[in-house]
Amino acid sequence: MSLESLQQFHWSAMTPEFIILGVAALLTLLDLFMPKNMDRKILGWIGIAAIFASIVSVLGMVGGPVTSILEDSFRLDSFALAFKLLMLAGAGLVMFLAVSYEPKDGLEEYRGEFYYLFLTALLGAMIMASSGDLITLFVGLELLSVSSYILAGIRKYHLESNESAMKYIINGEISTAIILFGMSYVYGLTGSTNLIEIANTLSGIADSQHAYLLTLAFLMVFVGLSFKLAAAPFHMWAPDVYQGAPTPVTAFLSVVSKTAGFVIVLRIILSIFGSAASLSDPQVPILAEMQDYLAFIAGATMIIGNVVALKQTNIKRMFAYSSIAHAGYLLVAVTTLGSNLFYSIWFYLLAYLLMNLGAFAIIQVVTEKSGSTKIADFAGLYRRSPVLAVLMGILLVSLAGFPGTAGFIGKLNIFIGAFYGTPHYVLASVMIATTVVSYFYYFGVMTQMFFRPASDDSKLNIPFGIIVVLIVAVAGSLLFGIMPNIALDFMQNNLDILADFFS
Amino acid sequence: MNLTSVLSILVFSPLLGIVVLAFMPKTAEKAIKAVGFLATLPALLLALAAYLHFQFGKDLADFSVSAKWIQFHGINVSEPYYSVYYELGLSGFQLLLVVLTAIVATLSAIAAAKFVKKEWKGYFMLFLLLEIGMLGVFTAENLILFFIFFEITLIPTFFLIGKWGYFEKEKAAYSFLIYNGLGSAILLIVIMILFAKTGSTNIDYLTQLMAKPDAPLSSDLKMGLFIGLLLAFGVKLPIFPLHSWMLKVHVQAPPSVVMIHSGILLKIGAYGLIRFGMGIFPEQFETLSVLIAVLGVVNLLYGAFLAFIQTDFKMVLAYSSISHMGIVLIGLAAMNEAGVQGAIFQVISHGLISALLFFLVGILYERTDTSLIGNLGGMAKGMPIAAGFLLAAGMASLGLPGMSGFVSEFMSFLGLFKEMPVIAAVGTLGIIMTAAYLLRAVLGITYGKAHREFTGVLDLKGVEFVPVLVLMLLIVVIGVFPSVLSAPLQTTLETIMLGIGG
Amino acid sequence: MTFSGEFLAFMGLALVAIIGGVLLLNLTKVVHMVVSLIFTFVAIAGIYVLLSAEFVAAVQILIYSGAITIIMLFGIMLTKHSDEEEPKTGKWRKILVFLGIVGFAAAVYLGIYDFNIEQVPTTLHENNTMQIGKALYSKYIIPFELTSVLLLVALVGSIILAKNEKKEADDK
Amino acid sequence: MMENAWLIPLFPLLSFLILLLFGKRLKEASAYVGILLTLASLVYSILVLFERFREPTYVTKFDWLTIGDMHLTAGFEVNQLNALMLFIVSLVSFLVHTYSKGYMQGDERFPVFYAYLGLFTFAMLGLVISPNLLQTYIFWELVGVGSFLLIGFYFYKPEAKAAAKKAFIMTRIGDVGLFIGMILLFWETKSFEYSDIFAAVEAHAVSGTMITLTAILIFIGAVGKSGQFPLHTWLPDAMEGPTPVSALIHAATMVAAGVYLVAALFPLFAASNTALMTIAVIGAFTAIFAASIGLVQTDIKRVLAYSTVSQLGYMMLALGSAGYVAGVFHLMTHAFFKALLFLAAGSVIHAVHTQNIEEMGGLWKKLKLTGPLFLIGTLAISGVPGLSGFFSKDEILVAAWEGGHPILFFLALAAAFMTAFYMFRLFFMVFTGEARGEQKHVHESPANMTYPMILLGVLAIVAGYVNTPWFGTFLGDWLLDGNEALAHHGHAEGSPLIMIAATVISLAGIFLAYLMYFKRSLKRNWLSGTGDTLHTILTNKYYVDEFYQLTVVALTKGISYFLRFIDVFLVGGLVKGVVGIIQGLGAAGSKLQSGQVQTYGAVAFVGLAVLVVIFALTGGYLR
Amino acid sequence: MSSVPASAFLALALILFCIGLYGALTKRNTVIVLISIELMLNAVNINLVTFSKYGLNPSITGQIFALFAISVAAAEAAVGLAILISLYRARKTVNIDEMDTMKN
Repeated sequence: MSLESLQQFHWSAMTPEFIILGVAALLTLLDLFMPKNMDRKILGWIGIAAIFASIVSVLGMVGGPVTSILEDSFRLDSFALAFKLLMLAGAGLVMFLAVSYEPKDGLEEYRGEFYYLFLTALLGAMIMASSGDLITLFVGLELLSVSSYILAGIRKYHLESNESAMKYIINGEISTAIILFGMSYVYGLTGSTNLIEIANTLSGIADSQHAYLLTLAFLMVFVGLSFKLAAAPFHMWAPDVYQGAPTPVTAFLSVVSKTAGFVIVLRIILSIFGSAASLSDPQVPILAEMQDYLAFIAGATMIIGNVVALKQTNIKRMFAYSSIAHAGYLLVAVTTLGSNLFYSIWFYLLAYLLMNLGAFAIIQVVTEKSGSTKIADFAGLYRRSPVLAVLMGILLVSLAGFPGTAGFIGKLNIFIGAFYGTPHYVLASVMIATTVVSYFYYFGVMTQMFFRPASDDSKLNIPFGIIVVLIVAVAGSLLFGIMPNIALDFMQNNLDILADFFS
Repeated sequence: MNLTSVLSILVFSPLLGIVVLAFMPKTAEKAIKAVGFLATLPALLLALAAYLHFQFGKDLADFSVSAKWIQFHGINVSEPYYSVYYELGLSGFQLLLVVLTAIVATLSAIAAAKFVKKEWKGYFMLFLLLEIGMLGVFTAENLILFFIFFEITLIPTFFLIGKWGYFEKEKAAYSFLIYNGLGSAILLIVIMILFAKTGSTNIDYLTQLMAKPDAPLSSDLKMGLFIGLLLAFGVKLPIFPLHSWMLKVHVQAPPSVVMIHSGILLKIGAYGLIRFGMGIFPEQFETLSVLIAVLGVVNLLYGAFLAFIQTDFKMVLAYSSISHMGIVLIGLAAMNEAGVQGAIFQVISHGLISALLFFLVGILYERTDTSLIGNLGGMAKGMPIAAGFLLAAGMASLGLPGMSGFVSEFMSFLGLFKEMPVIAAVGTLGIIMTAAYLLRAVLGITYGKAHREFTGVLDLKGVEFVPVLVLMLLIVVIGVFPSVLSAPLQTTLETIMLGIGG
Repeated sequence: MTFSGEFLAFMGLALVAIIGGVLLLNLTKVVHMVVSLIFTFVAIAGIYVLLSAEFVAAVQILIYSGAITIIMLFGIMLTKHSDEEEPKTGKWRKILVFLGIVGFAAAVYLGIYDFNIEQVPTTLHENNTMQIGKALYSKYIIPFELTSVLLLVALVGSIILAKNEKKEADDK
Repeated sequence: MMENAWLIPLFPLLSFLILLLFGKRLKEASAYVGILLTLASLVYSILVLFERFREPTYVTKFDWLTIGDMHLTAGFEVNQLNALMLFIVSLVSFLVHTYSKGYMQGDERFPVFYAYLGLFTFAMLGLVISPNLLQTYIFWELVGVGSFLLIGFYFYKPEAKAAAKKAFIMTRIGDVGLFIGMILLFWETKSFEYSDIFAAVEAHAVSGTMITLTAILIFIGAVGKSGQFPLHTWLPDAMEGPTPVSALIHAATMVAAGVYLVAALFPLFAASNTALMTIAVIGAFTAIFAASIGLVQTDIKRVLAYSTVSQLGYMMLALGSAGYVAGVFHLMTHAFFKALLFLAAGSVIHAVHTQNIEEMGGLWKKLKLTGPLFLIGTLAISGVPGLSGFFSKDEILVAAWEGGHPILFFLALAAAFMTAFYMFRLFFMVFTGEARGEQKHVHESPANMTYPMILLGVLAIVAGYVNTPWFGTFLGDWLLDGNEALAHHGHAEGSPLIMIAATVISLAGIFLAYLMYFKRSLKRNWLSGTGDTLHTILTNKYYVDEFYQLTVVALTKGISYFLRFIDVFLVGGLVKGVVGIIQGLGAAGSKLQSGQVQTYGAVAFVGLAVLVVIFALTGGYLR
Repeated sequence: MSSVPASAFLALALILFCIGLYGALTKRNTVIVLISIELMLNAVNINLVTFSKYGLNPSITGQIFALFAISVAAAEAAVGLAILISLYRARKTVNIDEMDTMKN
């Protein structure tokens, strides 16, 4: 294969990635050559600009044909586009948080790295979104992970930050090993790393031993990936890491890398194990056979997340558990495999992105001010800054899934999927019951904000970046709560995922 | 003329007040109260207009509005399935409830101006939001819309209780939240199953669909769904043993909120049971009617007996609410015109009576800082007019003829005696107990030796007369000319009876 | 199976690798552990050769036996010298993990103990490096480039995390 | 005339409303409002009565409430009974209104009193012209409220409060019986109209058992209102109310409502001998039972109260023994002389400010007018020949005899004897002998109190002559005219023996009282002797109240506390339990979160291992 | 053709994987934990390389995959060590069970 042959590919399909990559490199250099005392925030703004540019280019590709480069080692389909949009939007908002992040100690001289590591992490995520090849997926995953490890520990003189980084990387590497172990069997049974080839090969095989090994591989890959989703059983790192990492990083982990996790889960699970014949009955794909296991995992995730959150006194830990719980809700959609699977997951991730980032924006403001991350720091927020309190209220209500907010519509989608066709009453009931449990801790924060007297009545000053995030988040949560079809129709009309996912 | 926009305006008119309030300074007490009160008026006027519209023999269907709203993609079924419409409408039954809501809301606003001592701005904004929710619940024409409004009532109520209530307000607020949360959760499951199975949540559509023999739901599933509904609305009503939250709320919440809560929010349960339970699942209702009758009698007696030994007047009223909701169940279980109409009457009349009673309790508490029967007594000396109204309200509540309470009680029992005389006979024991506990409480407060020296003006004065007189008037009018209610109900009843096939 | 040289080689290498691993678990001095692991890594490289993956074997020697073990030793030096690993971690967890591993291993072993796909002759050993190079620079160009980014990130990250400006401040 | 009879109740209602709104301003003047308006309804009802003599029954009704295809109506009916009752009620009410002007003089809640009187009169008048059961029930309850309010008029007196509550609840117990009976009857006959019900009964459209059941249920209502055993205890306590109220409500009108109800529904009862028997037995028993208690009471009003109970028993006995006319007749005469007695008693109390007859005595000279009037009343009730009571009581005895219950007949005689005895005991102790309690400036009551008494006195004498064996049974004929349903329950020509027996009995009673309380030639405890257990039992009214306290009330309380236990521990505990479990799970979960990174990894891997093993065991080869 | 069956290699890989895992989850010294994880990755590589020769339609891909895995592992090892050092600076320990300032 010669240079010409390399040139014949539509590299333009990678424009968004190139933009991010280029700017990341640019930032590195700028950071290197800028005078030390100069404010690095400008780099952050450049990064934001880059993300916007990349969003624009992604939107430009919406509705286009499926482009594949180098036998799907890069693959641009509606699925990729849809989720890249989410990741870019999420990363963009996180960048706004990052720009206005002013921790007490530890981050003075690393602003530059702080910004472009976000970009590289985003790059990894985007690659994960649009690749049809195990190797590329793996590398993308690792790029995301390694960047996140460093980001988590970037407040190097802040013990909690270091510790969270340590815990993150150890668990992360173990999960990587497990995933790879599983993948290696997949490769071994198919002799290929290309998802579609794999699928084709597997649909041919009906050897019981292979089916058995594949199922084991499935379990390994899924459990390994559940690390990225922060889902049971690989969820326990989340609270510690969320608590220790700098708030923007926590936000990034809870939104972008969760999204990436679901992207890769869908890619691998659906395309490989959706077609491989299962042990019990060659007609039934492994995925269907594994549904009970998935249901179990999803249920456990929801219960653990919501129930343990009740006991939390630290706001970031509480949101860690809440994000575990939301992963559980999303897993319900994955488990039930309703025909509206992509709609429900995509929309829910969108809603979750908005409400969670908004919440983290407020958390960042409040915790920076108070210097600690106790829920009690929210006491009397309504006195100190009514607007902030009300906005937080709206976001919490959305997280709790009350009507009029995007969170509610997201849940509706999942429920329709769960009840349509073969209904999953138990799983749905667990979901709804745990949702009710979640009222307790979400409204616990409300109680602090509205009912309790303020510990210190000093007013909070809200940086520009936070304002932007809040406006987008709250407006989005309400808009998609009242007019969900703005999003749903966009997907319906432009991104026919089902059609070009398996081709 | 085109009236389709009327309902939307009616439901969302309080929004105007919210917006105005949002831009008002926290401290402008008078102005805030004024706005809060005025913002309830448009809804009231429109509701009354609608009632007249009906009384002049026009068709209520003129009001119904329907517009495409949400389309859930991904389920490969063609239009109009799996889409939710924005549909509001009025039947006679709904009309009455809307009027009731509007009236009580306005009066509660007056009461709030009287009783709320702090942060009027927040209070009235939440209060108006709550009113939107209630009006929406009664006008919504499909289940999801209903559910949305239903939940919208939850959050303001939580805050109204938790912030403006009495000593144990937060506990009350939480138990309110958790119980109603569970109830609405069950409701949501039921709704989503119906939606996923039938592709629509339009109530009338579902009603017709279920009536068909080839309904897409197995009878077991139907039964399951109906029991779900029973639980969901049983929490709201409340049905024993799902009632403990409501006691806390009645005792801890501020009077103006309790007026709304016991006057209207509890009625959502009854409304749901009648409209969805009976409307969509008539056969299941039929099957369980005996159970429901028993539940009703249990509620009736349980509430009555417990009210008989309460020391706090608020608790007496709380338990009496449970007891009176029992009558609603009794009426429904009869499943004949008399019973159902009686149940509906009870819904309306209890709304008025309890609102009146709780307003008076508020007055009493404000004047004397207690609602313990033991600490009161002989109030008829210090506040004769209030005491008189309290007595009258009590009489209305124990079903004195000539007041609304009697008509509903009478019809409910009339209905049940036809179907299950024995159970009904047991139930009549409740009539005696009601008299016993209400007289015990009311006389304990108003009659006997006065425990205190009365200084200054204790009795009703000024604006306080408005709610008292209006409510009393309505109670008597309904009691004397029940046809003001029964007329609008006939069509609703016919449809329900059609569903029951009785 | 026949007692071919290949077989003997495999046995030896596998034995070394496993012994190295076991020693890792049982030795007390950290340095010894790392050293014992070097044997394992080298043995694995040998296994690669048996599997006609010369290039991978070379990389294995370089990176693992070379780079990684060395930086690990550096790590030990930089942190706490001559650290004794006294087993103090929770008994119950060890047991749990052990049981888990046993179960896991058993289950997987069930899948692989008679794993055989009819073998087709391969040409992997014939200028193995060139094949790899071709593949890397054509088909796997994208992950290859990404890896470079990844390494860059790791580099920068390691630097900023490891290097210590406050030292002077601390000394004063 | 009759087509506007609905106006008659409205006058008092009007007075009620006026006084409610403007009472505070009118003060004493509000008396005139009440008096004038009741006078209006009195005049009107007299006119209606006379018109009814000439013209047939007038009925009219309109739809009140529509239930599906059922139309419940409201309206009014003027038949003989109703017309008569209208007259009696409005008359007594008017007189009491007048009387109260003097009696309630100076009470700060004077207007309220008149307002309540108006309310009651309205309800009572409404009750007696109701053409159907439902309407009857409605006014029936309203009457109860009126009585409740008036009993509790002195709200600050704990006894008054207790009495009012008791009256309401005990009557309500009866009312529930009526309620059930009414509804059952409705589903039997598909109507509340008396006419339809009677028609259905005539046509045997209703099964005999159902008739008996409903009849007895409805009779329970009557028992409650008319203070028949076992629901009689509230009536004596009701004497806590102002005396005019006792005269109006608890002597003349409301307590008679029970009798009226039975009379109005007589065709229904007549269709079931069991029902009739029950009524007769209850009536007779109540008559003797109450009379025996009356023998020993020392509170002037309570004596009268028990005599009322016993007289009502008489009326029930009459109706029960198919003596329709006798019942109604006695209802009328009793209304007059008992009202008279109460008003006189009121005037006595007004004079001496005590109700205890032990502290009275020798008032004959001081109360020149009240004394004789009281004597008239006493003679009348004792059945001394020539006065109204004599004729009506004779009718009843005849009916009891003819009705074929000899035991009941003799019970009635015994009751008559006791009545004569305790009434004269009362008379002698109050008016003869010398003053026992201190009696300062005792004076006769003002005119507006005496005139009503005089009028009633006259009626107490002459009212009997509308229906006598000697001068024609005008009332009876009129009542029965056109009511073939009742025709064969007309009054019977009793043998003169009964009349003589009655006379002798009552004279005997009077003579005994004369010996014991006037001549004192006979020890007061000659009968009970020294160990006067009988006396204690009687003074304690057979311990009925105590019995109720120990059984019914205690039971209710018990159930309540038991239910509270359930409410707190079971219902509440359930919730607490669930919440506790969830909280516990949370605690456990966060305990596991020990900060040990390897634990996290371990959990994850063990989770994987478990899944894998489960699969291997279930889905794998090992099957 | 080969006298050594594929399953033998796979078994070896499995054993090493388990040893690594056990070390990673039980050793106290963080360095050892990191290095144990490297061992796990090595085991994976053995699998990959084995399959690239004995797997279904064998190809070079397995070796490529292994190479990527190795390089990634190297990167992670470096980062891990860096984090360890910065953590050591603050905590003055390399014992992993003493890193529990955040819990519950």
